[in-house]
Amino acid sequence: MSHFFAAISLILAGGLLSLVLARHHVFSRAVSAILISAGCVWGLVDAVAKLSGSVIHSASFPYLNLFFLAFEMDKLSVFFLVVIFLICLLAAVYSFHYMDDPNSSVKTAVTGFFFSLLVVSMALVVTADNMITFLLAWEIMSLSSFFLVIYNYHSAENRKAGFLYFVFSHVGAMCIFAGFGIMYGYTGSFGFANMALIPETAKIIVFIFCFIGFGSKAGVFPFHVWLPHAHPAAPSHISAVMSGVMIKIGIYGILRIYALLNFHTPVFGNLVLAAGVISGILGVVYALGQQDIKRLLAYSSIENIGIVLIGIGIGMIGVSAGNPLMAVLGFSGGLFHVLNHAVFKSLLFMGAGMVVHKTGTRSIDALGGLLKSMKITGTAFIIGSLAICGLPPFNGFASEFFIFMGGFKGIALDNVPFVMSSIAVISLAVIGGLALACFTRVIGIVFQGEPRSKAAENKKETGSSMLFSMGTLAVACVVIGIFPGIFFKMALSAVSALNLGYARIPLAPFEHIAGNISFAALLFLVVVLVVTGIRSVFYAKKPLSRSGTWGCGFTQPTVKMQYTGSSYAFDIIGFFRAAAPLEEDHPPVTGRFPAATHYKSRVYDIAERYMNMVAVRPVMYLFDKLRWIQHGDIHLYIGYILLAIILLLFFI
Amino acid sequence: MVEIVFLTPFITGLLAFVLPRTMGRQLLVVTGVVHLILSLLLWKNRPDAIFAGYFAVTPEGLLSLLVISLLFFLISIYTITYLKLNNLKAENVFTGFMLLFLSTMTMVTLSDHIMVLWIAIEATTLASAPLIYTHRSGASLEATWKYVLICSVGIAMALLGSLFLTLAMDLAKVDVPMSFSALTPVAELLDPVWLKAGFVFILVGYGTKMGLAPMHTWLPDAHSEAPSPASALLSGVLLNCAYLGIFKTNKIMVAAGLGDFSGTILMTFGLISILAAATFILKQNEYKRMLAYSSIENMGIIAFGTGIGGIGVYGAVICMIHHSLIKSSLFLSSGNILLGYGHRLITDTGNLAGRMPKTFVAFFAGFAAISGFPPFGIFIGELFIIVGAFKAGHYAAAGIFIASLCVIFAGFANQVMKICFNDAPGTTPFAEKAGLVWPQYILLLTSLILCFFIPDALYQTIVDAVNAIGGGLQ
Amino acid sequence: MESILLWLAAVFLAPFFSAVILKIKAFFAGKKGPPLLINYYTLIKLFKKGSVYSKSTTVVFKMGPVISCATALTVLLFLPIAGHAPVFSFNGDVILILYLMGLGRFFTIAAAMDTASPFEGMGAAREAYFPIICEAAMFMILIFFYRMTGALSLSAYFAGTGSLALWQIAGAPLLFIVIAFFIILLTENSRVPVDDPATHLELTMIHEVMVLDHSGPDFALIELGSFCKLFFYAAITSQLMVPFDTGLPGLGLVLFLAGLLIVYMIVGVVESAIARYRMDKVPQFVLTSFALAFFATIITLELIT
Amino acid sequence: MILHTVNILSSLVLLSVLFAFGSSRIPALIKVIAFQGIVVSIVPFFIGHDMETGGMIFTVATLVIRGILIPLSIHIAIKKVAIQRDVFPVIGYHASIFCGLVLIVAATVISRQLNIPSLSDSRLLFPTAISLLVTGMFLLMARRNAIAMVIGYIMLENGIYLMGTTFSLRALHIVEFGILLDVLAGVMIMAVILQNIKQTFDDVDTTLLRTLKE
Repeated sequence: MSHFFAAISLILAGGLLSLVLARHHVFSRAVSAILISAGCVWGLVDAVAKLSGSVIHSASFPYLNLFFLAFEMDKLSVFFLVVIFLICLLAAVYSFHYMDDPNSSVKTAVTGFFFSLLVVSMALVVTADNMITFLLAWEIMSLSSFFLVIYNYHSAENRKAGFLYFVFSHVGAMCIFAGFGIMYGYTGSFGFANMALIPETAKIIVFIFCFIGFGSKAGVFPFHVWLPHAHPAAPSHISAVMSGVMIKIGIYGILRIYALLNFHTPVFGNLVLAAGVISGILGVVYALGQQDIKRLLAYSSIENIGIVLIGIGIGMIGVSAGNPLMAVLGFSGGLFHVLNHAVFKSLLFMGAGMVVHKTGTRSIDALGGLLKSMKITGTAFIIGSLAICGLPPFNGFASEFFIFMGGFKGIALDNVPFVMSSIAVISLAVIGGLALACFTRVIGIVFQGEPRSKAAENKKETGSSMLFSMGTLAVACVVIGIFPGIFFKMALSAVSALNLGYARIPLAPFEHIAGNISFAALLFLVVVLVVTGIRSVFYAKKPLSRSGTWGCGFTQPTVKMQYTGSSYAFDIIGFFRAAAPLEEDHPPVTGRFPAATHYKSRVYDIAERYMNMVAVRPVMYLFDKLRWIQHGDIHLYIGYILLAIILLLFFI
Repeated sequence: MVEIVFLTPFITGLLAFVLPRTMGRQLLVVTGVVHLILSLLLWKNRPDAIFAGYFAVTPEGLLSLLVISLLFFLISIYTITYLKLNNLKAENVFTGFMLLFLSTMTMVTLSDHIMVLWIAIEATTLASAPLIYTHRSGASLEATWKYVLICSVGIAMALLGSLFLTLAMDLAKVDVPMSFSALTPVAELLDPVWLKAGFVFILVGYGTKMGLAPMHTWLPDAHSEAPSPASALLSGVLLNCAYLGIFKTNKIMVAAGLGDFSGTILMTFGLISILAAATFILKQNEYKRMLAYSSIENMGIIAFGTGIGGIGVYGAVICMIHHSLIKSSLFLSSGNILLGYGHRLITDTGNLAGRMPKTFVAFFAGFAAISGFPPFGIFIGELFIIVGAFKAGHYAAAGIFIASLCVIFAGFANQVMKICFNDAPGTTPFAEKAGLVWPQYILLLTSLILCFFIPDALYQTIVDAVNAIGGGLQ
Repeated sequence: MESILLWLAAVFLAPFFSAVILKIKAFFAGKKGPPLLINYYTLIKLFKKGSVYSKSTTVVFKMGPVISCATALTVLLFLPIAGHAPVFSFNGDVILILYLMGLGRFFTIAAAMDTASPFEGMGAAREAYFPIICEAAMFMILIFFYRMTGALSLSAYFAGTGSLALWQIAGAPLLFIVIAFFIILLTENSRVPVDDPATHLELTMIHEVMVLDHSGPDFALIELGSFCKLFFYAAITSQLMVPFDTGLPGLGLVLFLAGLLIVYMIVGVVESAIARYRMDKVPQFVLTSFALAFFATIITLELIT
Repeated sequence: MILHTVNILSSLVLLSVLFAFGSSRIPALIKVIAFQGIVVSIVPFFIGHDMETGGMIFTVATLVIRGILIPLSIHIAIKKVAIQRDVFPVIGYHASIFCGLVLIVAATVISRQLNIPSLSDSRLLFPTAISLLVTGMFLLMARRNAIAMVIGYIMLENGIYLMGTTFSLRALHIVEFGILLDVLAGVMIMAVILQNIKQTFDDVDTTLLRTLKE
């Protein structure tokens, strides 16, 4: 594993140097970006190499005299390492031109440092091989990402975001502590080794605790409340990493625990699948309701985590129902979607970052027509949107296709598995449709039509490094979409590390499916080419004139008349009003010469509301009631002492 | 030659009263250095006491002694700058009592005789009372009054408890010197009923001093009113000294086979303290009080861990060491905040990150450390305590423990983020002198290093201390 | 080879069948109505013309027609016509087909949003909304078919004796499926009662309003695409309605065409009989198809297990 | 057993306890604690502790400190600050006296329960110690006057000392002396605080000392 450690130490060095050189703005940015990306490349190459190899690498260092910091790189870890290093590499490159505010050079340097720390800690989490190591890396990951969220602490909402994130990550960590504690209680050692030996009821409790803990990091509904606040608050390349990679570490945790417990009860599968379905649908519905482009993307991350969980849930159900093909399809589909989502979500966040960076606003309804002035960004963003809607021939479709195949395998079963997998299939379809609505909305409002405000008018896209990262990711979306085979193999090899008890997974059927996908994609491209050809034939030397849009008889159209994002989403939100209450505020127009009026609407997240009502308020109330005990009167203070003694004397 | 370690600061303390005002500052540092060297020597070659039977070198005592002298040394460095910046009327009284305080605490760590321990602990109360009253304000007077009275009454209970121990010896016709080291081997001979009674009284008595709820009531007042270096000492080491008394008594209990009894009581008090801390941290609007309550929380954690036994005790000791390091650094930073903003209320502060970056780093790092984030040691301690609780099968207790830790973290984080990031009311620049930040940095650095690497000698000492009460890692 | 011929035939006949609908409507309105070849005339006319593009539009606007037409053509490639094996087919092609149609929709919507016209935006919003429920229903039907056949390709359902086999296994629930599928047909192809292609008030349109700004060959491509799409759904419906697999190919083809004509006629009848629903009633209408498919599946559970 | 000196002394102390419950004036209370101090420090003479020189010296020292120095320091404190001499009872005097009676009975009963050797001939001693103790607690909790509270603390200490003398036969005088010094220092510090309280708040009513809370 020496390569691995060399890589992460290189990354860490980049972070530290950026702190040391904080005073020289450009220099420190350059150094940190170069070192970090170099480290990422190294790690990526190493990981890819290990992916093909069969030997499991491990290392361990003595820690606190009689414990060990143990690391192990099995296929699952390596798969996630590939994702981590790939995305972080591009994010680091992107950051060079993105963090170009010379007035906040120190803050930039600090961001660089914590970014490198985040990358390293994530890499360590996925390679950790005992509880101490895992929790150590996990907590450092939470802490460093917190500092990245709080980057721009001058705005109150970012502070709130940071606070929420801090609390949620700590509570989540505590749940994991509890889960591990129970395991320790049975095994009596911090090692992951003999975790499969604990009794089954304990296994279920442990899994539930860990699922809550990891789920709160992954943004599973209803533990996602922090996510839509925190991800927009961070700088965009950080949002890309957090949404693209960090939340996947939660998925990794769930998979790892599942593999370690090695207990194939249907409970796990149904639990995970249900969570996935809920997060998937509600995530995209809320995304549809957002005004802030980065919040929208954050919610859509929740949706995609839902899809991943649906895949994994199908896999677990497949295992418990003894249907290997279904199991492998589900797991590998989920893992494949982890990779794909990492690619297109970070692409989208980077695109959004460019938009925000240039226009200075995150409100969708203030933008418009950016595709004309930001060609590359717009194109990349459109490709990303197509991918995230799971449309062929892009990578999102590939992974969803595998999950569908797994789901349909489950439909051949009976009773609960049948019901669950039908739900999975239907909800996948619905999610797809909603995602389409959501992202046509983003594209249509932000990049097309006419600018809705001064902010959006002819803003040029600059920053070669930013464009490079986006371009690379966009190309990746297409390539993976057309040739999913090799990339899917990575996911498949990761599945082999889940010790599902299948001797070795045959490649043939999956290669066949992948082949079908690429065949269909190519076929479609051919047809498109043909049609384009026909079109160009018909347009050969024809007069093409340009004029205003047909206003349907209205002669003075203005940009204000364009359809807004809110109205675009209105009907669909209305359909889900039970889960996504929509609050409107518009004073009615009165009189013959009505005064100026306005319309405000916002969609509420029920989880957020209920968290307040169910968790926060009661606790506050309880502790408020308790506060009288410290009322400043010394007589009663002495009374407490006496009381304590008297009470204790009863137990003698 | 054990006694010299606490006699030195005693003499210099008396000296400080007669020396001119500002001489005391240098005296503090000098004594700190000497004390550090002496205790390191003590640690290296464990000598016998002249008054054997009264004093002895025990592993748990050594641990707290090392912590004390390291802390005192760093705090004394801080104090120089602190005293330069705000001139106290009776400065040499302050320095003098600081030194006496040091000597009494050292005496606690070295005393072996039950009654001597009591004397030493009571003496710490008396030596620290004037420190709390340094500012001569009505509030500080009230704090001092409560501190002295409540602690004296509490510690009187401890005296009663010690008497019960002697009674337990009488009834069992055990005739050994009344020292912990002599009693522990013959513990199972002692009369169990009076032994339990003694433990209960001693727990409540020293628990008052340690700040276990519901006897903690004096603690927030005293810590918030005392000048920051004094608060740092109070919270960093005084509480440990009181804990030492309970620890030693618990040793006897365990040896007498009453470990479950004492363990249960300790766990209960620990949980109550944590809950009490949660209650008041949640809406606390005074940062020094908030830190004080967090001390109560940590004392609760330590008591809880001690009660669990097994790996929990190891965790408790680790928590004790790191809590001392971190909490004292936090109190010193809070002193800087007070200097910078001139207000005790959190609502009057803000934007610490922008206005006092150096202090911000120390303060926030301290906060992260105290709430159990790596790479600081409390993380390991809490982890061991939690897993220990589950291992011992106290599921409900562990649940409450974890839940209340979450609540406390929420409240603490809320307040700290207000201090650090909220928009500041004013923008008076504040020059952070090196002397005001480096002690904190060193303290935190120590905690950070100890989180990853514990020297074998120190580790051995910890293990000796832990094994004495059936603790340990297997 | 012959399947390719059939495919070409389908592409070329699609406009004709759409004209049937117009005829029927005219008949019910007591008019003579346009000639049956009207659609060919329009297409040719459009292909001859040049185009006017809105200043607000970008390349996406030009891609819209191409992609939507291409998707329709690709989809037809997977469709077994008159019981013959389709040109291409693999396990899971149904999912591909549904998502290809999604792709087409994506670009139609994008092209509409590209024009910055409020009306087209309105249409786009509806176009994004209703198909969500359709897809749910489609997948419900798919689940049904999968329960029946254990395969995920149209050819498995409709090629050769496939559809007949379906009837033999589960006759009664299949009736539900036919109705459900017909409802989806109406919605997906924006026919009455979901949308009225013949209305003249942009506010009430869905599909027509989205293509307002297209002209010339672009518009022709769109039209062709929609004809093919309608043909696709109609073909499947007719397969379900006329599943008989006679040995001799000629007869089979005839039956198929007959079924096709019937479907188009029914569409025409529906258009003349029912008025367009209010927009907020449409979801319920579509949900009924989902419910039907759902019930069908539940019943089959009884039949099979 | 009958007319044993110790029992006489103890009963006297019990009387003083009752008096302490009832009295409303600080000086009276001071006299009470002075008396109790003297008594508790001479008790060892009569319960057969071996009286070698060390013991003698120690007893005398105790007598001086408990009987004279401690009350004196409080007395001086009051003189210095000329406090109006009321104890501000939280619980009324009659109720207090009743409490006292109940308490003494309870103490006697309890000490019957616990069989403690070396109390064979002086039955009253243990109850006395307990009641002293609890009276101290009572004063601490039921009197708002700061001085009364300090007096309560002293009474508590006396009680503990008495209890100690009753059953710790191997009293290491040096240790006991240390304890004594601690108590003395404590009381002196309290006296100083009392003066400061008087100067700062111009009163010793502890209801003024309730600003620090939560």
